[in-house]
Amino acid sequence: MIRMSRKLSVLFMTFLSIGILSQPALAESSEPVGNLVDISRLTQGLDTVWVLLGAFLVFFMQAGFGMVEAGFIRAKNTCNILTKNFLDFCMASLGFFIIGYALMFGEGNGFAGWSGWCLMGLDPVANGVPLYAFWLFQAAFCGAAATIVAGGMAERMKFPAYLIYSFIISAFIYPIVGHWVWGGGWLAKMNFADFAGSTVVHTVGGVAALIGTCMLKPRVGKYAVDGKANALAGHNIPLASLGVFILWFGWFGFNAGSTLSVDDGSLIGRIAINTNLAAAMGGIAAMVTVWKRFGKPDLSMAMNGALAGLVAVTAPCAYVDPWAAIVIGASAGYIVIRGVEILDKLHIDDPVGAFPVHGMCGIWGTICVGIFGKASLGLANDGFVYSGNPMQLGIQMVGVVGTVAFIVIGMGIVFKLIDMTVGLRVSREEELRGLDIGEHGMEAYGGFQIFSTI
Amino acid sequence: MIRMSRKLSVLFMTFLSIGILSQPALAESSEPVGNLVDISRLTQGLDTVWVLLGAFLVFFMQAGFGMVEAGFIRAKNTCNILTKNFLDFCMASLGFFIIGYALMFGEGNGFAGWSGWCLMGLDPVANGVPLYAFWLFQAAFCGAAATIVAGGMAERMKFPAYLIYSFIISAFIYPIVGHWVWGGGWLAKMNFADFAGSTVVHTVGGVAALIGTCMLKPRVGKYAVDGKANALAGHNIPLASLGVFILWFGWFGFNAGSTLSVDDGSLIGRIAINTNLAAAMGGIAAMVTVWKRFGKPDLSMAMNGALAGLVAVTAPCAYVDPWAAIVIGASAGYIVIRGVEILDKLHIDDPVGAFPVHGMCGIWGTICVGIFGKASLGLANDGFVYSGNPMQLGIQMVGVVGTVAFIVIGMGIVFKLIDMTVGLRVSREEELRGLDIGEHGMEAYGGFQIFSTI
Amino acid sequence: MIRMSRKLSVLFMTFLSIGILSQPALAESSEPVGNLVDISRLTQGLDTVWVLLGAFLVFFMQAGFGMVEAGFIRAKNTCNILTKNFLDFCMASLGFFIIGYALMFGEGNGFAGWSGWCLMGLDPVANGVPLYAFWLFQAAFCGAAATIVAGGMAERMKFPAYLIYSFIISAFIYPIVGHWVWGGGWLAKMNFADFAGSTVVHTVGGVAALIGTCMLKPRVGKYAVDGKANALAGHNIPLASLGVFILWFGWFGFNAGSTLSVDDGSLIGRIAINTNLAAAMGGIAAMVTVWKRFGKPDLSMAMNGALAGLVAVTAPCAYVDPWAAIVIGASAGYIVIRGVEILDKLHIDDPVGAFPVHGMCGIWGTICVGIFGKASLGLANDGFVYSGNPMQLGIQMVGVVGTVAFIVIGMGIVFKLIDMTVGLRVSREEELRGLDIGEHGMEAYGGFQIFSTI
Amino acid sequence: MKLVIAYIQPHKLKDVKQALYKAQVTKMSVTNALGCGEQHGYEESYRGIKVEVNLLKKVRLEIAVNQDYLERTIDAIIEGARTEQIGDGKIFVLDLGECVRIRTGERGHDAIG
Amino acid sequence: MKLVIAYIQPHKLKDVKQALYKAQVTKMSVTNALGCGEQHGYEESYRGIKVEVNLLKKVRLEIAVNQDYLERTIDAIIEGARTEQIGDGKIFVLDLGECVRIRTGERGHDAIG
Amino acid sequence: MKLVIAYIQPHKLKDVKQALYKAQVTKMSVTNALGCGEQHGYEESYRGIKVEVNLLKKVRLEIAVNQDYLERTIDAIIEGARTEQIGDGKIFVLDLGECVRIRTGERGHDAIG
Ligand SMILES: Nc1ncnc2c1ncn2[C@@H]1O[C@H](COP(=O)(O)OP(=O)(O)O)[C@@H](O)[C@H]1O
Ligand SMILES: Nc1ncnc2c1ncn2[C@@H]1O[C@H](COP(=O)(O)OP(=O)(O)O)[C@@H](O)[C@H]1O
Ligand SMILES: Nc1ncnc2c1ncn2[C@@H]1O[C@H](COP(=O)(O)OP(=O)(O)O)[C@@H](O)[C@H]1O
Repeated sequence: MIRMSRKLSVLFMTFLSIGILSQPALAESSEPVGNLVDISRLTQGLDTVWVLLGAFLVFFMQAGFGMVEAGFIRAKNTCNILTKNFLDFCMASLGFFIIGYALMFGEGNGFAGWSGWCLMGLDPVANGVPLYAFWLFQAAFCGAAATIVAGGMAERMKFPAYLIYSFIISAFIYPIVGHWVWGGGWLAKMNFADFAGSTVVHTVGGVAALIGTCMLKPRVGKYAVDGKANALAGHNIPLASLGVFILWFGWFGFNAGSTLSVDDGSLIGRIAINTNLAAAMGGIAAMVTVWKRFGKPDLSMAMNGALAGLVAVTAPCAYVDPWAAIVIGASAGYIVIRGVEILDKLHIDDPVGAFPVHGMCGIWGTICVGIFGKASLGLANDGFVYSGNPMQLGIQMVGVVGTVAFIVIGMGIVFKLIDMTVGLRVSREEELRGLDIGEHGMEAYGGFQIFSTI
Repeated sequence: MIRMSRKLSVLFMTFLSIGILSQPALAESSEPVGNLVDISRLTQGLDTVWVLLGAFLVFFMQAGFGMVEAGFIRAKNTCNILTKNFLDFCMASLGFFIIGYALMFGEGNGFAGWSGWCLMGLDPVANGVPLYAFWLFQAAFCGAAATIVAGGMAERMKFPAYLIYSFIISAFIYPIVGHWVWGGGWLAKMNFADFAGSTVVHTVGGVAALIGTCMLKPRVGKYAVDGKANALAGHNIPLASLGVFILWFGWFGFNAGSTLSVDDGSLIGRIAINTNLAAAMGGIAAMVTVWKRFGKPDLSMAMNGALAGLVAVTAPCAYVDPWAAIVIGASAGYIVIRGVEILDKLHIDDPVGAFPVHGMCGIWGTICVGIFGKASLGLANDGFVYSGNPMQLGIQMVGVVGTVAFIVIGMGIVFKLIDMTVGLRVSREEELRGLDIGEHGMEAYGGFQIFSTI
Repeated sequence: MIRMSRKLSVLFMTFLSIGILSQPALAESSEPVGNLVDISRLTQGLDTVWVLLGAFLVFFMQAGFGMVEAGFIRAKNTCNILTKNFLDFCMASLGFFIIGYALMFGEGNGFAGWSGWCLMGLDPVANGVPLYAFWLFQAAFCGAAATIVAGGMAERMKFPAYLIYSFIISAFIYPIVGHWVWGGGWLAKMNFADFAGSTVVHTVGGVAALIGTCMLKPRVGKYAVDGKANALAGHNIPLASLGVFILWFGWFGFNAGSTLSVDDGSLIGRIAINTNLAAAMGGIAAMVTVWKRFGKPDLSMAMNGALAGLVAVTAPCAYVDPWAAIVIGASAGYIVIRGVEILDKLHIDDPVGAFPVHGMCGIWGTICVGIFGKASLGLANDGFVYSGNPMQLGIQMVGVVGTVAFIVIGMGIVFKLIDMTVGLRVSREEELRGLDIGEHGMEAYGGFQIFSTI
Repeated sequence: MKLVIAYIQPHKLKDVKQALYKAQVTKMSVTNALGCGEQHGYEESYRGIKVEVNLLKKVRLEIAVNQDYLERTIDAIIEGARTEQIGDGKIFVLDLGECVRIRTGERGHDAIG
Repeated sequence: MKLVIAYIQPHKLKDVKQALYKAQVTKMSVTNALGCGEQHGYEESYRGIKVEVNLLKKVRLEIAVNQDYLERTIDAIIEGARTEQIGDGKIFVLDLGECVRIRTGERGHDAIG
Repeated sequence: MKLVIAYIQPHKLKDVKQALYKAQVTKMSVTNALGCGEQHGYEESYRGIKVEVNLLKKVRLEIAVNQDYLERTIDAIIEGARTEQIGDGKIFVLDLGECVRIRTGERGHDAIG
């Protein structure tokens, strides 16, 4: 600012000195120039503040993920999951800086970008905000996608394996899908719409978690010989509940920040209300469902419901009206409960419900764009309920199928390779004693008396 | 935005090229118009960012309330209070969307509004910001008022009863008082001033909590047969302390966000410093008081003191000078300690001090407007210390009396009806075993060895 | 900023008044004036929002410090550290309001300011933002410096002694150093650069912690008679991990907010990415180091590493490129591990690593400005790697030496006096039973079964 | 000398302690225990999975007494803990061969009290 | 009457309980314990300091039985807890002088079950 | 065979363990306990209400030994735990009827060590 207005005044002086009385036009015109410049600078400044606020909030979601995942598992594996959650963000920051950003937003083909390694040689302004601010916002997203997997593979995955995985997903896998949708890739070209990442972030993370948890096999003691499922209850529900609030809080930045610009505020206002209504309805619907099906209002499930609603509304948040957000959230709340049940029936052991929440509801949310989206809100085609035309719906389906296929194959190979090299799963003894001691040589709650009977 | 200003500059270039010297007037005039529009859009954009930031922070206070309430009660009822705290916000979002907003801000009479159900048929801009952003900010306030009650009625209130209560207060009770003060109701018309809600949010919540806890009767074992009070100590002070910090953090949004506009920042700056000073002094005063009266600096009381200071400064934060905020905060810190003592003498069992903090200090803060407020800061009349004129003080009293009376009667009836239908209180057996198991069939700290001897 | 553009418009008026030509000019001219004013108000508004956002985030760091310190010590001293952490912020608010601000930013000499007690008689606008907003931002910094010490002296320092200390440091010690660097003092005059406080906040806090912990002597049982160090393990790693995330989150406000203005966003964007990269690299480097040296990836150390990276990048964040931030963060991550080891060798018992993190890395970060800083980014001289000229490096050294000397002497005297009067350390019995019971007569985890064998 | 071990309902500890004080039994040790007996447990459900909980929270008392204090100790425990409902608990009595007060090294009867 | 005290590996509690049920021993008390025996411990390191941990997590069972139930109780515990690896645990048997059911005041054999 | 039960001050556990190792007593079980004895408690106050706490934190040791190890075990505990201040604790000795090593099924003397 200073520099600018100094330039301005200089300019102004000079033009004063060179006798103004002759050509006033110049004088006045110079003014508007000043204003215009001021205004565009101001606008970019405001947008940057908005994007950075979003980035900070999305970063903070990392804490939310950590607390939810830690709270929902057993005390003896708490340090392990927290270390994973903490380091995958560090890894993501590094990987997305060196390689990821270039693959996602660099000049390239429909499959991947191929320029801007380490952000070098890029225009200092991206999408109307400073490149560095834009990067931070995107990097925080990348971290979120990476950490989702930690929950699904919790309580039995080797720490070194996780480190490798987290670098690969944030440097390669996530950015490629991101390029398809947000980097001008093939999905973007066919008008696939995922406003804030139901597909790019959550489906990617959720499906990766599913693949991983399938390859890891269930935790010791999770399913009895007779096939009956045992509950391996979480050890710290208050922590998990705090985590859910942090996630919800951060999600406002996740969705509303994705506008990348404030404009007159009407769009970010719409996104914020949709985000909130979907989360609230997800929580209510999940509680009602679990209450009816299992006789008790289980908090852990109600919280999963709110997250499900948030995940589902992430893609459509900018394209739908509040009533639609309510429907989307409520349906997601129902889906997640059934999803948890189904996984248990299939003996797929997903300790925190990473796939039902992020995978299933990520897909559902992406599809909802095709159902409830409105062209008047910037979508390519009106959604099914408005147009009766399955056009957009079809496009969304393609996007979902493409992404799921890519992740299943890509992450399948990655996990397989890790398993064959460093190995994915800890020994039975270590698992029984807890990964905190085995992997990190420390305990989460020193001095506390804790039964480790299950 | 970028697009916009690009358009602009293009336009500008052209207009420069087509020799301006010919018809300057036209050219220039068109310019300023463009700027004006830009500026008003920018201003609304900035205000929206501010209001949304406030809304996010106020939403996050929900987590603060949850952690404080959970930390101050016994481990065996933790899931229960967290579920209540979690779901009342969901309920509030729903109730305030469908009914509450219409009653609070709709066109109507001095008692209640009566238009805009489900936000339908409303001007997309409210108070200079997008309607949806404004709604979210208000909905978060509504949730806060609802959740205050959970603490006062903790450890013995039935969960279904709480769900019903929370919908009613957020859909009907709170919005009506809100209409009186902020929706152009009778109190607004008589210049009653409650800048950010000492009355609308905290007195409403605190008094409702008092009514509820009186009707519930004390917890089993709280008062011995000989009338001596027993301490049923909180189970997780670190959690409570975190909660207090989250509340303080969120309160900046609660108070400063209530300006709904940024302008040149001087007002929001004033509110922020007042909020902080009152909280700090509340904490210090409470600690000193409890130290002198009971011989030890009790953290739980010092934290209550900070909250008391925040509650008290909520109404006057925009109308007073920093020195007044210090006085208000300190006095509130003293009041809350004595309040807790008095309730115990009266055998009113308020586990977390919901009434002393939100009720007593909410009332005190509302009155302080009439004492320390300044007309030069936008108040209708100078406060007593400046004018020696009890005018504003009287108005504030009227507002307090009206609100308290309405809540006592309204919530009294609501709780009575709930008690007669689903019932307010759990069975003695369930209370002894803990509501977590009774109501939710789960434990907060699976595996931890916890004495439940009291 | 404000001053500048005000000058501009004034100048503009005058030149208008001295009648340019005549008629049309008047008409148009009124427009630009209006806009200019609008724009400058808007700019100040946006800057205020940014500074307040920063202030809120830095305030929230207080919670982060509390959780980290509490999580890394034993359960029996948890309430004590939390009370210290809670009250030192209250004390800081008070002390920095009455005295501190005047010493730091008042008109005065090179050593200290001497005007504006209780903020009285000051220009309502400071550095282009409202004084009150600016104060809150600075007060939050002051609180951070004060609370760092609590961790280093944890588990054995008397509570009353801590209260006195915290008032003194925030009212006198911190503001004086602050004046040197940010208040136009002697260091500022010689172009010493500490953008966001590696020296002013962290070196001050860290060195004070070192002095304090040296004078307090180690905790009972920390070093065996044979000189072997015992591990007194932290009691709640999840809490500490949450605290680290909160600190990281708040640090974005700490560093980026220190611009005090948004301008076109490019500077705050740069600061944000540097902050994030340094933290991430600090975490990775620390984990690798501890893994190699002790065989296990210790989460508590990895988290210390991230904090170390953040501390180190605080001074240079605005003057360096991302690659430098990576180097700075990584080196800090290594330094902190070795620092913890060295202190243990010297039998200096710093329970949470306050000195290695804030002291050592604060100094390192300050020096890095002289190594990696760029004149093109506003630094007085190019850093060593660019210019091969040790000029700036030398200046930074002087600043470090001056500050360390002042703190060692100043705080040495303060602690000595406190020790001679109220006494610094609790009795052996109290320490064994825990300060929660001894100092506060309460327990942090009522009902929980906790071994207090160490 | 006898060693009395009693399992009681947690919320009864207060009453039992008072009853014991009245009977001049002022020394005891308490530990946190889980017990299953006649009292049937309850069902929890976590994330849709039913859990049959039959280990219920109990408190374990251990009291060393001289022969002549045995009966009054038992009576006091019963007085304090009885609600006549399933789950009240049990008392076990063992012979105590020796008792030593660490502080003084005293042994036997004098060491107990 | 006998009082059986057993220390087992925590994760074996489930199996031991089932084995006991099969042997119609349905009443027991469980506490959380730490034990050190032949099983060597493990090393922790906290902030760069090595910690030798030799007190390992165990579960303590206390079961009062009539003479005729003793052997089957011991057998059941062994059946449930044995893995033939160091750390499996120990069983201790004490003479139980008296047993009282608080609820009814019953004593002796009838009170045990 | 004897079963030695000792209540000591928590912070003395380390010393007691060392003393026991010196006496070649390497096997023991430890539980967390609360105790009230001669040592008077302290007062807490929570939200303005005074609380008289007389159940103090203690650590409970349980050690099965053969007759010939009894005295040295007692001496070792005393050596490690004694501070000659009220609250040092107590040692109780019971006759141990039988001892079984779950891993091998060994019984009696051999099973103890
Ligand atoms: N035979 C036993 N061995 C060990 N503990 C027992 C035994 N019987 C009862 N208990 C303890 O006493 C508690 C109460 O026993 P329970 O049979 O439920 O009481 P009641 O017989 O009064 O109904 C149990 O939870 C258990 O902890
Ligand atoms: N002599 C003893 N006194 C008390 N507890 C013992 C004794 N011997 C073993 N224990 C308990 O049994 C547990 C298992 O003992 P250990 O010797 O490791 O098993 P094993 O003999 O099958 O290898 C120990 O951790 C301890 O809790
Ligand atoms: N008669 C008893 N029965 C059970 N436990 C006892 C008995 N006497 C003492 N203890 C245990 O020993 C601990 C220390 O007893 P105390 O009398 O305070 O020690 P001292 O006799 O050395 O002063 C008590 O806290 C309690 O746990």
